[in-house]
Amino acid sequence: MISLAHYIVFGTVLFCISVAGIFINRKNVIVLLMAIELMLLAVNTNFIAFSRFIGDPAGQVFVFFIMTVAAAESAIGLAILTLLFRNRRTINVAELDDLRG
Amino acid sequence: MTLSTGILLTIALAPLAGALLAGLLGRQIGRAGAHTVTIAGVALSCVLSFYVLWQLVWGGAPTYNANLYTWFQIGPINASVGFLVDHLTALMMVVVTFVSLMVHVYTVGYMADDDGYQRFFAYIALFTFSMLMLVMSNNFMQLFFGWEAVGLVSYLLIGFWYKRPTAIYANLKAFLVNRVGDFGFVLGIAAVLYFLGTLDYAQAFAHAPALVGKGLGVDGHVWPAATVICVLLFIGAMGKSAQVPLHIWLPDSMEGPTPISALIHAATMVTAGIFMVARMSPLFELSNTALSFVLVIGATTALFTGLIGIVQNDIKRVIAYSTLSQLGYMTVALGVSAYSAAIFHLMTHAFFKALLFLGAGSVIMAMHHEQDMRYMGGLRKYMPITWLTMWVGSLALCGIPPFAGFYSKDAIIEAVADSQRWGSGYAYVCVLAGVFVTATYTFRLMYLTFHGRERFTVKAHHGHAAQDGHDHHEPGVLAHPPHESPWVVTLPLVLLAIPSLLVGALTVRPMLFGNFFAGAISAAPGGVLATMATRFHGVLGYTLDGFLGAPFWVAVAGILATSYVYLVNPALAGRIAGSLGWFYRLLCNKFYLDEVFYAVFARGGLRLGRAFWRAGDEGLIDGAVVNGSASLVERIAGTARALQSGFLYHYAFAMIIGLIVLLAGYVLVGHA
Amino acid sequence: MSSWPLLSLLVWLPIVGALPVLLAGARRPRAARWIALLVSLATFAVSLLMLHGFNADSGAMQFTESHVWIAALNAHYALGVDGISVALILLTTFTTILVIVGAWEVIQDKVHQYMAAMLVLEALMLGVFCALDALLFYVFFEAMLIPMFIIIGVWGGPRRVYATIKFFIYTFLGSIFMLIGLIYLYLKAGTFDIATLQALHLTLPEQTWLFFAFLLAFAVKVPMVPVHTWLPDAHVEAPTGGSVVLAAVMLKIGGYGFIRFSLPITPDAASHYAWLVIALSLIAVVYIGYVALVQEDMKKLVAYSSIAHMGFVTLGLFIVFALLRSSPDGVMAGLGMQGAMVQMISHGFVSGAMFTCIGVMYDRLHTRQIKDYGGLVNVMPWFAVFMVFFGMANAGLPGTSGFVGEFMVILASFAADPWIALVAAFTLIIGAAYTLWLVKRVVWGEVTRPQVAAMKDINAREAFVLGAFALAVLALGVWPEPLVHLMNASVTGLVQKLALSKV
Amino acid sequence: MPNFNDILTLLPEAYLTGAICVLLLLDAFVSERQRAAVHWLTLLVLGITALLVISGQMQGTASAFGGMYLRDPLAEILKLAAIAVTAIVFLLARPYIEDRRIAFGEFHTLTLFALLGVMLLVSAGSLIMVYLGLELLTLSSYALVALNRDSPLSSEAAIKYFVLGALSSGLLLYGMSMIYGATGTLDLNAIRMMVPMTPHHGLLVFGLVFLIVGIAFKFGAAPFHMWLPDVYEGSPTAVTVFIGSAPKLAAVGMALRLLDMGLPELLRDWQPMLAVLAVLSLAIGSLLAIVQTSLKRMLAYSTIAHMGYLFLGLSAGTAFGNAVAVFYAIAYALMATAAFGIILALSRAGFEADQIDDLKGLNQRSPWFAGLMAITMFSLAGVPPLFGFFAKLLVLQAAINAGMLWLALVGAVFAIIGLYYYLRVVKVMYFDRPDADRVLAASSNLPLRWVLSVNALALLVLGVLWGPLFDWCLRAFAVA
Repeated sequence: MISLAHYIVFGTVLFCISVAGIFINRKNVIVLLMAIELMLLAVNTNFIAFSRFIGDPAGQVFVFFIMTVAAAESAIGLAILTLLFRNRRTINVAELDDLRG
Repeated sequence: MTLSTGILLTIALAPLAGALLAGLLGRQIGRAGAHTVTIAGVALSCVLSFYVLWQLVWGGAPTYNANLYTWFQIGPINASVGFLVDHLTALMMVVVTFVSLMVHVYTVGYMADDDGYQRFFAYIALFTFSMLMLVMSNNFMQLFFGWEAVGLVSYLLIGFWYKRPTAIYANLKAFLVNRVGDFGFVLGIAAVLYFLGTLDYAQAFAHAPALVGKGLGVDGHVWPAATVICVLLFIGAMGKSAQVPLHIWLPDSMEGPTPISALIHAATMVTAGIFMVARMSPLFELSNTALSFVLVIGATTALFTGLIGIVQNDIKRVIAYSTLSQLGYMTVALGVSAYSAAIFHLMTHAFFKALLFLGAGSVIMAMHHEQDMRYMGGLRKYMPITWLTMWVGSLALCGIPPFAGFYSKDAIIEAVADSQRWGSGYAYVCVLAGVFVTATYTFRLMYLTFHGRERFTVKAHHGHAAQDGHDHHEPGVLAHPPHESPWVVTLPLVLLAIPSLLVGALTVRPMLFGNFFAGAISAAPGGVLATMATRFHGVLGYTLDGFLGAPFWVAVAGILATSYVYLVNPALAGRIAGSLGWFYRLLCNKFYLDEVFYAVFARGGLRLGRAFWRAGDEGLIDGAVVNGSASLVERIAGTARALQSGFLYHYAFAMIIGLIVLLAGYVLVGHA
Repeated sequence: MSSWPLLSLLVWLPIVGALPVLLAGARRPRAARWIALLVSLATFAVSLLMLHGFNADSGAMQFTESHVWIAALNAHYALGVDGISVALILLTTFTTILVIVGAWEVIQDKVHQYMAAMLVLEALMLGVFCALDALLFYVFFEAMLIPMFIIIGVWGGPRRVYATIKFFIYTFLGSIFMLIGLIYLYLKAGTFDIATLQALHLTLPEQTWLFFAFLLAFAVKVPMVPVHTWLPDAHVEAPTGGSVVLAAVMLKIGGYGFIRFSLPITPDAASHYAWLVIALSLIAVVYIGYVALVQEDMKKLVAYSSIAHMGFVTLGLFIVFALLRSSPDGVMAGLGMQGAMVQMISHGFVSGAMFTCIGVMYDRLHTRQIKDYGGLVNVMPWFAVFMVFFGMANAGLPGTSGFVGEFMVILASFAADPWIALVAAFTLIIGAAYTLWLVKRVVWGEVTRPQVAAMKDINAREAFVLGAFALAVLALGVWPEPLVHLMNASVTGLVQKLALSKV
Repeated sequence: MPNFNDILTLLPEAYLTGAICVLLLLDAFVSERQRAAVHWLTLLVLGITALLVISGQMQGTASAFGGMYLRDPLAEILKLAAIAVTAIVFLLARPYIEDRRIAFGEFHTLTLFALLGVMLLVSAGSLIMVYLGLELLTLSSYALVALNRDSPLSSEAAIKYFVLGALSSGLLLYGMSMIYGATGTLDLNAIRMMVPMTPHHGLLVFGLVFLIVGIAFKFGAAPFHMWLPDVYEGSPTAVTVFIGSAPKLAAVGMALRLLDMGLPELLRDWQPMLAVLAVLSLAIGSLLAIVQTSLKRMLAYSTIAHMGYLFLGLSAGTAFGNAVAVFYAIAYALMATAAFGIILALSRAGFEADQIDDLKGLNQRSPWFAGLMAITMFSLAGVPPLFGFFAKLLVLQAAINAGMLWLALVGAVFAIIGLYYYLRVVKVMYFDRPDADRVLAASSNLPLRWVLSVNALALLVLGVLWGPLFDWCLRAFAVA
């Protein structure tokens, strides 16, 4: 029998992986987008688990919203990405430091 | 009959009016206008002063004491401007206005070819006003007013020839040294207010007995109030009346035109200190300590400044040092509570010293502003009036009976002899030796100036017109032979010679042994003068006794010695100087006081100031704290800036760190 | 008591008047000058009107107005004056006229902005002296920095930027902590009304930190050692008019602040730490005196002498407590405080005049170095008369206003402790030394440099300005009673307040 | 079940949504020349929305959709302020947008969408609404930042903003999930009820930390501020004006909804966190602003410092403190629009007046704008009698009132440091001579000049008459 704790731990692990992905990765912006998706997944897991164990559907409704927004988010993200590539011919995170100081 | 405020006001304000006219409208009214208005003003107040004196002495008018207007009033503390006119005041008024008038007249001739003619008359008239305010004051505040006002005028007059570096150095020095005295004087006034609760003479003197028992606890032991007050006040007197060690300004003040030396630095201003102490006699009587202090200072001044006078070659400086010495005598008199004697000597001295200075001025004019006696000699046949009058002055100065100086000076010496006060022994030696010294430098001056062979040559072709200034020509060479001065110069000499001759004999009885100063001056019963009065049997007897007294013979000794050196065997002087070289040098360098003071206070002060400025203001406060902290902030900012690296992962990392820190904080601190 | 808002008129007239001056624009400098002059004259007239209507026998606030300003904070637009403020207000309006006349041809660049800034500055300073509400006071107190900042920065000398920013930050530093103190008081009292705050009971610890918060603010303004270093820089760089206002009025606001806030609100802490302020004041007299002695820049010298003279103000204010202990009748205390006040007014005239003199010289030779001058009396006799006169006033010569305050303070401080009086009286020597040495080097002597020989004597305008100052100095010096009487009731009232402890 | 009343309650937002769609269509069809029409139409829409907000509030406080949407005075204030700011932005931005050929319609519609997000966020009654409002706002902001298609800097700023924003909303969501887990509800009021009785207090505070991070990011409070300077500098100034002003209002709303409405019971937990963030923001903002040469970047750091002050009010956790926070946000928004507005007014095609040195000698060139900028700078510095001073006064008071004297003192110290860089701008404008090569000319666009003048002078006028505004804020929290 899988308890709530398992889900939470699972969610937490996912979350940590995604966070790590965001600031350890120094190469590619795409990976950042993926990490963000992963983070939202972690959150969703939490919500579903909680709502299931509390027995309150609102949490799952929230998840739908989150997924929708995530879709829009990645759409915009990719758009910005293409823009970036068009302007700078690179999507290497390590080269994005014209704005600093 | 009583004194009218109107008259007193006129006496004070007439010179002021003259001064303002001559000063502000000088260009409009011209030279003649300037001297007319000022002389008119001073003459008016002189006449009225005599009238006031007459009213008081013979008219039996009561003492006048009233406030004119309130200067400030805070609770019971009142500071006003007002007049206190009693015999003492009236006497001073007469002396001041008379000498001042003489000097005014004399100036017409002396300054005839000076550009600052109007300015000069404005100054001396202003001085007369200030001096009158000083002596007529009825409270300490106004006393200080006059005190500083005469100081200001003296500053302006010493620096009258403002192009001379020496002159503007001398006037600064004079003002600052006087300020040292005023420093004590102000504290003295503060002490008076603190202990007696008033600034008004009458009230202060009325409360004076209350001082006994009061005191000022200063780190451990308690100073009697009276002593504190009197010593502080006397420090003021030391500045103004040029007592050792604050005397150094007076000789330099000779940079001013000679009439000033006569009026301010001989007859009137420098005696303000003496007058003040006499005025404060009710207070000084309460403190033997203070009086001993006065006594010792005076005695020292009397002897040692006189010694310096012997070696001076500048005719004016000799007289200046003799003034210092005489002021010392007056101070000694004060110190033995013979206030009347001091005032008496003040008066006689005013006449004969003014006479000497004006005579010297006349000589200087004749010598084309050559002041060095080594280039004079044998002038008596060129300028007989000056010569005769100056002899009168000199004999008076030496205290030869029956000249005026004799009565006053002899009284002082006798008083010192009788006095039992601590320090009177030392004082007696000093004043007696002083007599010898006085005779020496006086006769030396007379001989060098008027007698012996002429030590100057006359070169007529020497371009007189070319000499713009007065003192640029080579020493001892005159454009044309010396001649007697015009009447405006000689008249004052004569008019001053008369009192120098007679005033002593005429007034010795009332002033010294009579009750002329009753009410004005209070000496403790059983004072020296009282005992002397018992011995007094008429002026004639007193005069004849003088010939038997020690002072006379000391003076004669001095005279004989000097006469031998300068008339019979002139070479001797140099040999004497050589034989006691170190002492001679000591005298020539005025005991090195000037050098010491200059090094310590002037240069030391500057060095201190620079140290404070560089180290304190610029170094510590501005450098370290103010700009230091600013640059520190800049540096921190510079380093913090590096954190904003521009790299996404650093930003993200920072956020995570922040998150973790908050979490950790929550875990560690817990939710209270 | 006039029914119509005289004080509001006084405060707002210059601000409103500044608008047409600004609108005159850079094109029409003459218009700007004349309008500014008229406005300042009108303001002066209003202040005279106030003086006329003022009842000097009462220490109470007069001409009071009060309107709710911020209901939420219970802050009021409350104005009123007592004898002390009246004196300072007159000083302000009087000086402003002379400053505007003094700048007449001197300021050529952006005349309209200069004149407008001066008028606004005047208004704000008047506001400070009128405000009865702490918040209102603070607003005026701080806002004043802006026009001064601009005046120094735009029309100042070569290092003006450093000087003006230093000035602004220094002062701001002081006042921000005062603001916190005021907020604290507000939270305790529920109002910003100064009278209420003065009546408020505070424990000694509270008073102590409040006292230091205020001390910082006002000590910077006065300025007291060791937070004085902004003043010399500000003065040296400021245009003449700026220096005059700064020295004549702005510094007084520090002393005024002590009188309105530090002393009455935190009397116990003040008496507890009076020794500190007194010590700093004496340091100011001696230490700063020596520093002034060695200055080579005339303005710096006079600036330092200002610090030394303001030392007498703080001394006179804080000697009060010792005097109240020694003689509870408060007579001596009154004398000391009066001395401080008279010293403030007098210093306003004297320093203003000194800076004007320096300005006159600067306009001709464009240098403030003492060594560049010498023998001015030969070429500028009338100027020399004024210079010597004001020099004597600065040295505290009796007969000039400079003497009165110092005399009173010395008299009072002797009663507190002869040693204090001893050190304070040292100013007689050192003050005369640096002032007259300056006079000696600048005025007396032979003309050495050809540039100096070419200098013209003062013109009518300058003569007017200097003459006005001279009259004020002389009048105050010969007959201070009117001024003393004007402030007496208020001062006595304050002293009585200080006599009773709050804790 | 949602009924018609709910729709009515939602009317302003509903209307705005509809209007935006219409404007989108219009923009697709109108020609270049009719742009102006769209512009003014947009302003009209804003006006109507504002009226709807007011009229709605007149019917009193209400909630819709089962408490998910709230209509209360707080929401009203923030919405009206946001609308006003947006209007100002449109008027200021127009010449800039046109000069640079930035997609005109998109700018307007995206901004309106962002505004819509703000409005939803500030009247959110449930975590879902908070999230949706926030995302609507941020997503459109990302797009806005990238609006200048050909600028490498814009796109870099956009990607940074996007990634970090996504990260922060992820953190926020994670926190929400924890709250949800602890209380079992998404409704804020319900959460407040549940907090005392929940057994999982630890979980609750754990989530709280994440919420705080999300809030702090939105404010741009250190150390979650990193995105802010880059985005301010990188994005087109027209967009910077908006991002610099309206979202701060939204952030205040969000913070108040989550903390004050949802978790007041945890005050003792979040107060110290906010205090710490406040100090950090003050320090980093003030210090780094000193060393900036770019005006936009300097203003960005000054924003961070100001958010620190805002936190002073927020962390008080009292009704007064909240009112002060709102007041401060409004004040700051006004000052920001004025400050960036000057840059807009001085920029021309091919020249961005975004360096501090670009303002050299502005007083010679155009004294009027120099005066406006001076007013704005002194106001930002908090010098009386300007608006900014009273805002600072109030936050300090709130902090002291909440017994955090030390925090007030810190605030005071950094006010002094802050003063320095504002003075530097004034110094450049007034004391420096203009450079020959850089010819400054203020824009001739009349609406811009007028709006800017009114905006800056408002800082002066409100400095004297800010009482009513503050009373309004106080009433939103049912005090006074």
